[in-house]
Amino acid sequence: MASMTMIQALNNALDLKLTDDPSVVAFGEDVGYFGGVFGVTKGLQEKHGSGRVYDSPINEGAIIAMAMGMAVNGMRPVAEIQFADYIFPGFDQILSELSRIRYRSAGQYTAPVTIRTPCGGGIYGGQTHSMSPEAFFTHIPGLIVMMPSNPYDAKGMLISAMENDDPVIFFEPKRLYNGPFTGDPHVPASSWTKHPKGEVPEGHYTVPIGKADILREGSDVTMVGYGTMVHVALAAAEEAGVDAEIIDLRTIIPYDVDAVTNSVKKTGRCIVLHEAPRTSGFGAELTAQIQEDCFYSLEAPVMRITGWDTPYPHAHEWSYFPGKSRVMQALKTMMETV
Amino acid sequence: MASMTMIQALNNALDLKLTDDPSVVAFGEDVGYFGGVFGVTKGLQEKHGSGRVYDSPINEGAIIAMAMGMAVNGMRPVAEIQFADYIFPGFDQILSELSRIRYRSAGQYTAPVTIRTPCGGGIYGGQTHSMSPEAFFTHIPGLIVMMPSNPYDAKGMLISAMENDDPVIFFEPKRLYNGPFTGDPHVPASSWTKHPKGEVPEGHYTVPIGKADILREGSDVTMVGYGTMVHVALAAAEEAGVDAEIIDLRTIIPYDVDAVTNSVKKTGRCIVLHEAPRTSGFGAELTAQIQEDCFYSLEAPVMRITGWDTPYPHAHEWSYFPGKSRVMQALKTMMETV
Amino acid sequence: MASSNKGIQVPTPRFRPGDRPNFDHLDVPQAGGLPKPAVDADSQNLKEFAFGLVRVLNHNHCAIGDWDPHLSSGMLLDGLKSMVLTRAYDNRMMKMQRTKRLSFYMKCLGEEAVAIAGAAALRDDDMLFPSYRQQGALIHRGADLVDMMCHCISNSRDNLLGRQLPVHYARKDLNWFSISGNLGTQFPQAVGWGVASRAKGNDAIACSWIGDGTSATGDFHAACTMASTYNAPVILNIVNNQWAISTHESIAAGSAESFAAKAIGYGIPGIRVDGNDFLAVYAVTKWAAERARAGLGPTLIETFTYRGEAHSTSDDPSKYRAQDEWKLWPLGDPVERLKSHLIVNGDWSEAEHDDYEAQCTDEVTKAWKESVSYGTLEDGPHSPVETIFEDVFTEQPWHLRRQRQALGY
Amino acid sequence: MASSNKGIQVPTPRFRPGDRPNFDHLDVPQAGGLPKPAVDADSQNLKEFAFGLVRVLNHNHCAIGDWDPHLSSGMLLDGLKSMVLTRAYDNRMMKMQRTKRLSFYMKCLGEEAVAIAGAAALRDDDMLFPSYRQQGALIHRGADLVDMMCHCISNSRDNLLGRQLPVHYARKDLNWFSISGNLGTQFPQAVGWGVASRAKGNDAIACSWIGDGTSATGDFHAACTMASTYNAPVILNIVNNQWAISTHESIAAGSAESFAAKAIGYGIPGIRVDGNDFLAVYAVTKWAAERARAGLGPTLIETFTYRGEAHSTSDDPSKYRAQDEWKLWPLGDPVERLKSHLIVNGDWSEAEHDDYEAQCTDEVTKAWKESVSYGTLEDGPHSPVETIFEDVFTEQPWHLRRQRQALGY
Ligand SMILES: Cc1ncc(C[n+]2csc(CCOP(=O)(O)OP(=O)(O)O)c2C)c(N)n1
Ligand SMILES: Cc1ncc(C[n+]2csc(CCOP(=O)(O)OP(=O)(O)O)c2C)c(N)n1
Ligand SMILES: [Mg+2]
Ligand SMILES: [Mg+2]
Repeated sequence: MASMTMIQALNNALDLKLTDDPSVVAFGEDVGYFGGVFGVTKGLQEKHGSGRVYDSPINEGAIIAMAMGMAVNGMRPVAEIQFADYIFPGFDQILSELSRIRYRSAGQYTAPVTIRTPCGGGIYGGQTHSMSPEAFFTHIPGLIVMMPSNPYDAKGMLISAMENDDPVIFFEPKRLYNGPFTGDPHVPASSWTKHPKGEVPEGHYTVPIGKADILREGSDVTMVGYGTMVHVALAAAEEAGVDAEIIDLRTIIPYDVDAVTNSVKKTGRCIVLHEAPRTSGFGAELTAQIQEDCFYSLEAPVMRITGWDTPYPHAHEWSYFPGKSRVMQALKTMMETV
Repeated sequence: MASMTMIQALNNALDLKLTDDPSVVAFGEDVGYFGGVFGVTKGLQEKHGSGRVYDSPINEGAIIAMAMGMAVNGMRPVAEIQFADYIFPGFDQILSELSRIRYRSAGQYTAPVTIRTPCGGGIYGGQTHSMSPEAFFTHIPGLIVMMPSNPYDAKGMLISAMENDDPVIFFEPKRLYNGPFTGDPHVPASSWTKHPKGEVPEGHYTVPIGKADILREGSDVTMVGYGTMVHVALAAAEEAGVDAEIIDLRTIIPYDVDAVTNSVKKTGRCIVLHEAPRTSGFGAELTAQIQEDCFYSLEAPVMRITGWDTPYPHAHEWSYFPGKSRVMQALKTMMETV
Repeated sequence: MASSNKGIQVPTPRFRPGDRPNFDHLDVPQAGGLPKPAVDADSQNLKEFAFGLVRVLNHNHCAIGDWDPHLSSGMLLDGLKSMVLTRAYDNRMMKMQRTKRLSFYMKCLGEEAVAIAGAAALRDDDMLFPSYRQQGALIHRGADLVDMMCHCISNSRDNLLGRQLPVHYARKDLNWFSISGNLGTQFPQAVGWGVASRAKGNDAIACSWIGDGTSATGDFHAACTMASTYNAPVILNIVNNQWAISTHESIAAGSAESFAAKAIGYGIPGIRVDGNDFLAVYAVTKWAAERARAGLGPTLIETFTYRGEAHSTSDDPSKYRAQDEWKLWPLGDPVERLKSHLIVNGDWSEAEHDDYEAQCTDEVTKAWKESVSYGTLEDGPHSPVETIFEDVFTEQPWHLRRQRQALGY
Repeated sequence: MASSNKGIQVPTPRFRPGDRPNFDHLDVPQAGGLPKPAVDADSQNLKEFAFGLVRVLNHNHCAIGDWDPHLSSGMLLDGLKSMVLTRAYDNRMMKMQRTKRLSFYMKCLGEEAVAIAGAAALRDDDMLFPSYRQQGALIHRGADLVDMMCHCISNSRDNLLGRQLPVHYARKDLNWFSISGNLGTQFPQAVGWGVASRAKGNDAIACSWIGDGTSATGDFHAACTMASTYNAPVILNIVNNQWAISTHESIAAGSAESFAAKAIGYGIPGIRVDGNDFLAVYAVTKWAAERARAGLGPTLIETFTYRGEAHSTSDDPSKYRAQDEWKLWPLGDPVERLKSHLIVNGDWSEAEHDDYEAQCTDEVTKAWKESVSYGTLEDGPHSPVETIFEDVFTEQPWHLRRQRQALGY
């Protein structure tokens, strides 16, 4: 065991697989010598060579198409998209090609590609360095979509992604790279050193795809989220003194429906949380499914705490981010609903 | 008044605006001399000249970027994307640019662009000529998203779209181009001639953005949909003998929440319908909002009737399409739920 | 380019319905006019090839010049036979589509040499990333016609389980990639495949084809950029058949002198070749393949040809182009040209050709009969319905299981 | 290109941290060596310009050759002053970012001539579609420094209401488009703007800039294709400053001889120009502008320059490139070169220059003081919070109204 930031944990996962499996390569913009703008691939080119870890031209569609072509030829590429906001020039290659190649070839061709990309706000990145676009990918049949919330999961999930035979879109909440974050920018930043999930085994392990983590058991209300928002939920429930059951989905597609359903049936109340805009965000899907599966247990409507339906504004970032006070207010409303 | 197919009605709307407004141009792949692969722009180049109605190279991103640049310079371009399945090479220009230009420039620049594109299955188009990708666009702040279900609306809505100052994604259900369709491929195709909404005024009129059409009043259950699915819903309710209230949203974003809420509060039951895959489809958003706004009126969970979470298969198109029998079965289950 | 100062300028084709086509403006150089560079020539010194036109067969049907690949009569005959068979296959399938036995079809009339000479110049383990108009290469690689037909009619033996539109073949056993309905996407994928091949220490290369219209896509630029950056072993073909559905090639070309000229901007060789000249296409492909295999990087080839028929069964070309264009096309018919060459060489005769054509028609008819015995799109049997939920993921997740059950399976 | 047969090949820069840069391999032609073609020259005859380097200022700081634009000393001084002011502005803003007064900043050190000479050669009603490194053009067009700063610190006077990251200026009053954080997207938009200008019968043209790295994007190909097809009045600049964050230009270039060479594939003029030579950039831009204005279509210009500083405040270039690269850069410093030219001409002196630099520092300091009096990012005041819900649509729909109310406004 070692104490690692999420960056180090991800780096470690990549290092491990690059060492283990000659078919793994990692590439993307500034991924090689520099080690990525957030340092996730730092030192890997030096260790594994420029034929394994390297820079790519600035063309996200090309990056994804290259990865797919390599995967079809037996490799397991891990492509980095520098910011999730910049994944859209590659959207067609993901939607029309990567997600469908197994299907349309009836299993003759498969594309075990992992696309890593930092997402989310909280670093004053403005509208083009803050998006959480996971919902788009959840509407594309054939993609696994994941988002870890801590170093331990990040490493285990990334290894699972790289070993899986389906394409994976792997979102990394950049605000969590260097420490947990409860959604209040005025509280001094904390570090992963003091967090139990900052303890990361050095060897190979996996966190299974499709399995949620119940971060806190509780009986008053179920809170379902992933990424940064689970930290916000934990802090808000704590501060509000609500006995919430908090579920970190980890895998968004296919998500752990049993964990969610069992919990909501138990608590009778549910709040879903994400940073992405509300309309047609993944919270809509969760809500729709929960009201279908748990209708007779629900004591109040499922509530969505999300980003607003606007671009992510720069100066008013903290009015956009669904932070602790908004979650606490929601908890209050939710618990008062009878 | 004249009897028009949806193709003729759309053509007529374009013709009218090209005549009225010198800032209107229409372009896209095969849009010029040929008049579009479905004939929506037929005759318009001959009438208005190749400087107003013309072909573009095959690059959907370029088409949208061009339209945006022209719009920023005071024009009102109408771009055709040949099939909605091919809109994704332009997704970045839509999401990162078109939808945000007003916002990010604080209103200095606006982009009154209309993007027309045929969507939906039912013509054995296989997985790349059958998609209904509207949900993706509903998750992008700043876009108006519309889908007509008949010639009368098609013309009035397209004129509204072209006269609106915000960018509009205008989906045309290709299966309805030449006649209404109730979802049963074995019933002989019917034509718009016999349909009341096939009667289209020849002059200028608009169907307002954001206003739903209640196609049928009823008290047993609310059925909410748009495009082809409203015809399926009508036929299914009829055949099942259920007194359904059927709402054609017409505008998907921003949709007519009052029409939906009032109806569901009245009926206590709701089925939402779309042809797109279920997971994170627009039905999820509708369901989430309905359970929030109408929780205490609901007698059963909101039900979603949708396409499956797979690519649109070619041979099994009619097992994929959420046709009349599936809707009738849903109505039965819904009405039996107490 | 002369121009007025107002209004949007849009290139127009010279001929539209009602016009009498005349291709005198086309500068068709003599066969044998261009030298053949060394396989390891520096791309900087190859620019002339992007503006010329490599041709081997002359007006007298003789092979001349540096680019003559000196193929054995056996190889030439194999090529001719594949072309004739492809044409017979196309004709049959088109006819069957007209009687609604398949939902859609696309012919390659006039472009047979592009795909077949290309495939003939490659090794069987070279990976092909085709568009929808290279069925000739699939036939040349030995695909069984019954298998091809079963795919096209989505019957119980369709190896794609009825999931794909007709003609979107996928054949891993023949190193033939899955054809996409989305134009151009396979071009940068081919580059990735090629790079992986080298990464693994293999010398198999990738070869892809797109149309003139498709050269405008972003994926074209993605492919050329990546191929140049990573010195990928790949052959990138632009099949310039003059039309993209109803859109003339000038819409994609703009004021460019050729499509091959785009190679110059990427620092890779760009070669324009007479696409109706089997020998020329073979020779240029072979040169590019040797170069790629030797680790010397990608080549962009423009095959200059003409789309003899409709774009697909969904359009009627008489609505947008002059009627006799193909007949007047100065580069002729690739089948006739190779046939004449073989006859001139004494290796073939009109009678043998007629016989062979008849044989192909029979073969195709027989294959059709067998194919429909396994089902048709209209009447089935198809693949089992529940297969629509398979292969979305390696394992079927809960939501797809629920959906399958909702459908009753 | 020599190459081994195994493994993925990736171009590498010549120098990395620890290396001593030596640019002897760069072929820097003499100033005045290239002729100046007529404005209506056929692009087919302009290919040499894509591989050459237009230079006007020689080693003795004199303007020579056909391309000398013969600018008045007043115009040259205006250009110099804009460059010096831009540098002072950049230095101040960088320093302020280091003390966290703004969240982010990007300098243009060493590239001032690219944007400023470009803007100087255009008319004020020509529309600029810049990337984030052309602030010099905004200053040259007369933007008030206080306004620029207010945007960068997202205060109550930020004309973008705090919505955009610093340096993403949008100024309709100055015909300056809204800068996007997404690389390259503005390139094809500029083409659309230009086409619309002609459609309306105007002769204002569009001018856009992207970086060497950004030339790899699909939008680059979109822009060039559309510009060629519709003969658009647009100037498309690739600012080759050798680096894209940590990525050397060779990753985007691959084996291409120049970025300007890409023009050839589109049949448009491609001109490579010494980007640190104010006169050369001016002359080439002017030539392209006259051509575009006359209805003769687009030009692709590669401005060959060097990024003197970090990519942005988020990176440290000493981590990925050799320390003295900029100092050893053979094309020098654009400010020094224009300054020396003016001094040689007798229109300027070291003392005047020093005075002017001091004056700029003062001006910038004063502007800063005034700007922060309207608020800062950290402490406000900012735009009213409820503005985050405005301008998403022309009218606020119900869902945004509800969200605004949920936030308490
Ligand atoms: C991304 C995308 N846009 C549009 C289409 C519709 N489409 C299918 S074929 C075609 C024309 C292609 O022309 P070209 O590339 O010249 O190929 P050819 O058919 O001549 O072989 C078009 C526009 C598509 N399939 N994919
Ligand atoms: C589509 C997209 N991909 C990636 C990025 C991240 N990014 C910002 S600047 C940059 C490098 C750009 O380099 P270049 O085009 O050479 O411009 P320069 O910074 O040198 O002026 C990158 C990769 C982005 N902003 N947009
Ligand atoms: Mg073509
Ligand atoms: Mg650069």
